[in-house]
Amino acid sequence: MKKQSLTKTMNPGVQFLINYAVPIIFTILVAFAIPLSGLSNEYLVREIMTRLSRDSFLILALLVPVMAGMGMNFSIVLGAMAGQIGLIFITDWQIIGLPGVLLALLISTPIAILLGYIAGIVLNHAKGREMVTGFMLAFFMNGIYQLVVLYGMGNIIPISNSRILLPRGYGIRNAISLVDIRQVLDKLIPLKIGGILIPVVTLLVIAALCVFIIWFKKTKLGQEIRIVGQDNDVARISGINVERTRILSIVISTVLACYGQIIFLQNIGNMNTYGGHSQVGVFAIAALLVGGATVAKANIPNVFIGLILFHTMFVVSPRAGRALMGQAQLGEYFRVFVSYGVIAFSLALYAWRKRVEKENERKKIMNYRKAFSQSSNTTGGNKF
Amino acid sequence: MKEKIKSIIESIGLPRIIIFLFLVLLFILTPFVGIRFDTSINDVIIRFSMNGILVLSLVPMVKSGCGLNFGLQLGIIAGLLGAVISIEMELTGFAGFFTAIGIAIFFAVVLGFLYGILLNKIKGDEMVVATYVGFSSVAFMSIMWLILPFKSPNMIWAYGGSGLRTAISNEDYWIHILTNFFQINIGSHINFPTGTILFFALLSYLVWAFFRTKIGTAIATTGSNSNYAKSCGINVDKMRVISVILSTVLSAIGIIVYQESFGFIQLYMAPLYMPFPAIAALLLGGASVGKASIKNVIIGTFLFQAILTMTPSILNNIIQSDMSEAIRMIVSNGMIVYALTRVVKVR
Amino acid sequence: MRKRIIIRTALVAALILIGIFLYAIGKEHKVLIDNRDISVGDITYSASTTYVVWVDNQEIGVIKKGERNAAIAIGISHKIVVEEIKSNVLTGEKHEKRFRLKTNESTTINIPAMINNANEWINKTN
Amino acid sequence: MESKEKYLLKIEHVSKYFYGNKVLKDINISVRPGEIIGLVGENGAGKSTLMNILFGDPIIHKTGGFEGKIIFDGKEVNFSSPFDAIDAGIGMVHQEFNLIPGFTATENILLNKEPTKYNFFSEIFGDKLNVLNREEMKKRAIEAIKMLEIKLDPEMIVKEMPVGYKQFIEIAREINRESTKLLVFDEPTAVLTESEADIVMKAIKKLAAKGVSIIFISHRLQEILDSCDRIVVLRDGTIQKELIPSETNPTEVAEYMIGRELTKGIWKFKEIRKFNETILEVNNLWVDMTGEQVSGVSFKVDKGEIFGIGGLTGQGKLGIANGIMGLYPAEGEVKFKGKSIYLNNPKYVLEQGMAFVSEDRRGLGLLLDQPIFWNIAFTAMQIKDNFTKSLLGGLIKWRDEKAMIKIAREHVEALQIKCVNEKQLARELSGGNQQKLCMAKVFVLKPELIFVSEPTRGIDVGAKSLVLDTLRQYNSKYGITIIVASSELEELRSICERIAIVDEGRIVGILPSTAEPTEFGLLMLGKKSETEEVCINEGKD
Repeated sequence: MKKQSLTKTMNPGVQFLINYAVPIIFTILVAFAIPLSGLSNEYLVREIMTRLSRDSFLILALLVPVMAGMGMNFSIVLGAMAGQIGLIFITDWQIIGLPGVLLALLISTPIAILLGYIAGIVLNHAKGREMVTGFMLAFFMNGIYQLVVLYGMGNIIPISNSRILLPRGYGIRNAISLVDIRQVLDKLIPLKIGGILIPVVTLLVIAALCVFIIWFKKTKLGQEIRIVGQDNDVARISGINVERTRILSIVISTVLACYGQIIFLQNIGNMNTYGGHSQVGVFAIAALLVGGATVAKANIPNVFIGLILFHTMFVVSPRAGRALMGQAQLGEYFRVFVSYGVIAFSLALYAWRKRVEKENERKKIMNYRKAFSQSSNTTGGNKF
Repeated sequence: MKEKIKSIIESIGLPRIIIFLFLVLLFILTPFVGIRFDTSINDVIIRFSMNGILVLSLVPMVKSGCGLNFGLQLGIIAGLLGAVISIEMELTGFAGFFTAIGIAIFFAVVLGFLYGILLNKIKGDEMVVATYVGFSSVAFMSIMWLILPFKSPNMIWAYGGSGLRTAISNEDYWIHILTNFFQINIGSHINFPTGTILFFALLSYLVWAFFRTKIGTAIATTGSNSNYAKSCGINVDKMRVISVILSTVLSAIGIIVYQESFGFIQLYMAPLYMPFPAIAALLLGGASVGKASIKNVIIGTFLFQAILTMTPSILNNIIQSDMSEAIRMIVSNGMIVYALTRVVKVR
Repeated sequence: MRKRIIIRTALVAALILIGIFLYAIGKEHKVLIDNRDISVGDITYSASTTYVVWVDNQEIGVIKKGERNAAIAIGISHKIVVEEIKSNVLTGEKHEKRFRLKTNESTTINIPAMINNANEWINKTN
Repeated sequence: MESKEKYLLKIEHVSKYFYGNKVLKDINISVRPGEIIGLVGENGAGKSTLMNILFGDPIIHKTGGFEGKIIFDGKEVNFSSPFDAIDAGIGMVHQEFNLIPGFTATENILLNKEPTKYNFFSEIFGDKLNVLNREEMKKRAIEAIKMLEIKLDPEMIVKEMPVGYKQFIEIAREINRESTKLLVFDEPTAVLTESEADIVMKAIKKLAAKGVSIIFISHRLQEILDSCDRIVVLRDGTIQKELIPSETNPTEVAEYMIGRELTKGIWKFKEIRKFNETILEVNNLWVDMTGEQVSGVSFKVDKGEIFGIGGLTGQGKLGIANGIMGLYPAEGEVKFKGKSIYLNNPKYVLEQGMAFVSEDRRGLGLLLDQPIFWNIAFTAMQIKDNFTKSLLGGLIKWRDEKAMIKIAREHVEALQIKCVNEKQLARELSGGNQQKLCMAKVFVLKPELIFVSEPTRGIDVGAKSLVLDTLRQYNSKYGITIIVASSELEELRSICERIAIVDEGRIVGILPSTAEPTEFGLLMLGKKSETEEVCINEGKD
């Protein structure tokens, strides 16, 4: 009882601190780490600009499933796989430059749709534990991906380019050079401000995606996804096909992640065939959570705040680690720790708050009922 | 008839049947590809003895309704601390081994207690939070391995600098202390690790016995129907914490036994993905998110390790390429996905 | 509804066409450039000097007598320009040829034949 | 003469079987346009089945359809899903809110009926990619709100509204469609305060005045009498009577609802016992149990008494026991044997000597996948340390299965639980035997007071009387005080000394079980007993 009254009288300041605990901690962390790292502002800005153009698409891909109440979509890894398969094909065919990137987007779309559909069905069977299931599904599909790419390609799936095939004649090499499409999007319209390259077209594409997401929320489907996200039962009673809507939201997310991965890799310029995608989910989700999003609520500002904070930390922590402890390795571990830790912390905080809020809501209604009963007692109380 | 077959398949679970048939196929193929059957069996037994306790450690948490312990790494960390401290103390033989276990239990109780409290605060989301608590604690410990002031020359980098090595040999301390205990050699290819198996049997018996006590009974009831348990006056939260501590302690012991057999203490990111094969083995043995028994542990560990051992050698011989990594991923993670989509909400 | 089916079919068709189009315009072709003697029937065009070569306005480099160089050309239609160098000085004497390549073709171009407008200046292979 | 009149809805000779039981028998109801029909009946009288038939609920078709005809708007209809019924112009306002709390009033009123604006993407991806037409939505919401003649900001977030307004949104949602001709209200005022209920009732009358026909289901008799044109009373699947409010009175309605046969009385004790020691005193108890809220009840129970708690489903009679036993959050003062009891602590309450046979037998009462002896002995093992062997000086408490089986055998015999042996799984027993098992579990604890909720729900007739006999027997033999909560008044009257009737979370009256059934009926229908005070005083003596 006493504990409950404590939570009830929580003042707005404390409430704010709890709501934004993750971004606040991160801001402080970054504020300390930047001077420690001794990196120049210009360097930092350039790095952040690169990462902004590289990663924001992937993070934006997470928004729709959150809207649908399915939490953080750990299975965006599937989208990344689709994107990589597209890139493998264009590399094999030796399609280069902007047409190559566009063609990769085009071929990987149906693959992403298919994978998203499968993920949607699986997640529908695991209502209430979408996140852990999506996470395991990504691992599982990673095995399938390996089977297809490492054993199927060049065997069953025709791949002939010896530059990407393993010497044994089938299977794709561990690393593929994407030098022919490297930064074609970023440098399509060259613009430099103060020595920093601005990837104009990539940023435009990202802006277009933001506009799309805002627009999408206003469509009928967007509204249905929001309804499903708020309450499955009410949605069902009002005639919405809940399962289908949930699958659609995962499909959209997977396709966006697929594009995101292609944009990411064209910026990097080479591809780690078997490892490139596996961490995509973790980093995107960690960044989004750092931006103040929760499992149930995420918006575009969260994406960009999170991206900037998270990646600043990423850039500075090895240097800060070396300055602090004399070991760069420490910084490396630190950023792994932070990536995982921020997810653990945010998810736990949210789950805990959900319980507390439910309890508070219950108390509120109880008090309301009590208050009403008192007032009706004092005014006579008799109904008839 | 068709219905009956369908219901049998449903009750055993399609993936289990597929995996089992796959395994049978592997065994049938063994003689044809020129692999000695007895060496394969020996490998399976050795691996079984290495991993059995880690799989066993999952049981208490499943039984109490906390679900699959995706945060197994916490116990592993306790075990690593025990092993490393015991080596730092220069203890060898059984003394070293049991000191390691003793220290590990101490850390496991502390970590398990905190972990249990956390899991109580987030009921319903245990598995996803546990996964990332496990991951982040491994990363955190990696930092610790770098900065903790260990001195033993067997453990720190030879060329100076601080921090522990990524893999520390326990050869001079307590390697194979259980494995070689009353080891039985059948022919030249089967070396039965009597001590390890006995130790596993002992712990299994203790877990079984625990669930025959009053408190164990209460924990099992909490898991099968927490509302019922509450109505019987059981402190559900407390029972869950106890089960989490028990799981953590067992996994701490489990990793030390693993190292004893393996010969190396692997630090840093090595424990990162350790929960998944253990969980997959348990599920393969017939457990589900809400139900597990010692029988599941034994069958599951055996089947899972059999696949892990047989696949690479046999497939290598047949198709001249090592697909075992992909198959391992598909089998273990597929099993987990299957179990997660089968969850019937425990009341 | 009918309208919708038409629009959707058209869209799918358009996407496939765009795909083919992208394939065509993005496909890279290997272009080998020879500055060697070539005999066509009775006539022999002999390489006598050094050239600077551009393919699709991209400088490939200097090819001395008897040497071969390789270039990557993207897309379908291409242009090759060679300029004579004599005693390390660009003479300003340029020769230009256009050629088209199908998706899977690569090609060898012989400069002496090209300068002399012989039909055999280009040799396409799959 | 009637045939000349124009009816919107005619239900003709409708009957329905559920697994061989006839739950509706030859129902005839006709509704004119703009008419308000009140539907009254106890739980299980057939109200919801009738509405399910009208709405074409899939469960009706799955269980073999129904007999008879339904004519709506001049055409015979047999809807295959509620959505068809809605399309035809029948709407339903539910008791619980099907609203999205985080959405605005407008969004909720037009939930999944949002008007959209065309855009080209819909040609590719389907109509769902049309953008919502916010202005049109707002316009339609305002229209619907206007029709109810209430003041409501269409842009307000539902979460921030008073409860009563949420009900308006439910109603507005149903009437925003042009086609709505008939609206069914299922207990629309159940969760509302009186002033809020008044506004809802006014709105309903206005709708009727505009030509919408209304079927109004409520247990608040006064509301029905005040606003309906006709009242249909259902009991046991048949229409008892159609009444005109101006020509009837509450007593008559209650009589038809409860039935006259009960008047004969079925009191089975030889005499009304007198007690002189209070064992349980409850003051201003509040329990937060979903669907069974208790809002400040006070009562006293004497040692050795059998005390009944009756009332319609969902009014809170089950919440009292669940609250005291600590299964749902409770507040208030409970004194047991003169000593104040901590609430919200099941273990403590059990240790004090109270025990509970839950209404949720399969969920809370039993471990279905465990054997009988386990079920019987488990609670006692945990609470009283029975059936354990101490090893290592009490450090380890080993489960003593022999002792468990022994005690189980005793109780299986005493309660005549039909089973193969004590090791049979609880799941395999019949409903009646499961109930006995629940009781055995409680008796093993040797409690001084037991709560029994819905002791005969879902068990067959023969087993019913056995269960009740057992209760009575333990009461007289061991002097255990028993508090029974049941929806079946007849059952309560057969074993209890006194019966409290709960309505909307409060005790509206405590009557001796010898009182006239109509009096109980009136209490259930929200009419406060005039003899209430007297009764409570009687109890105190």
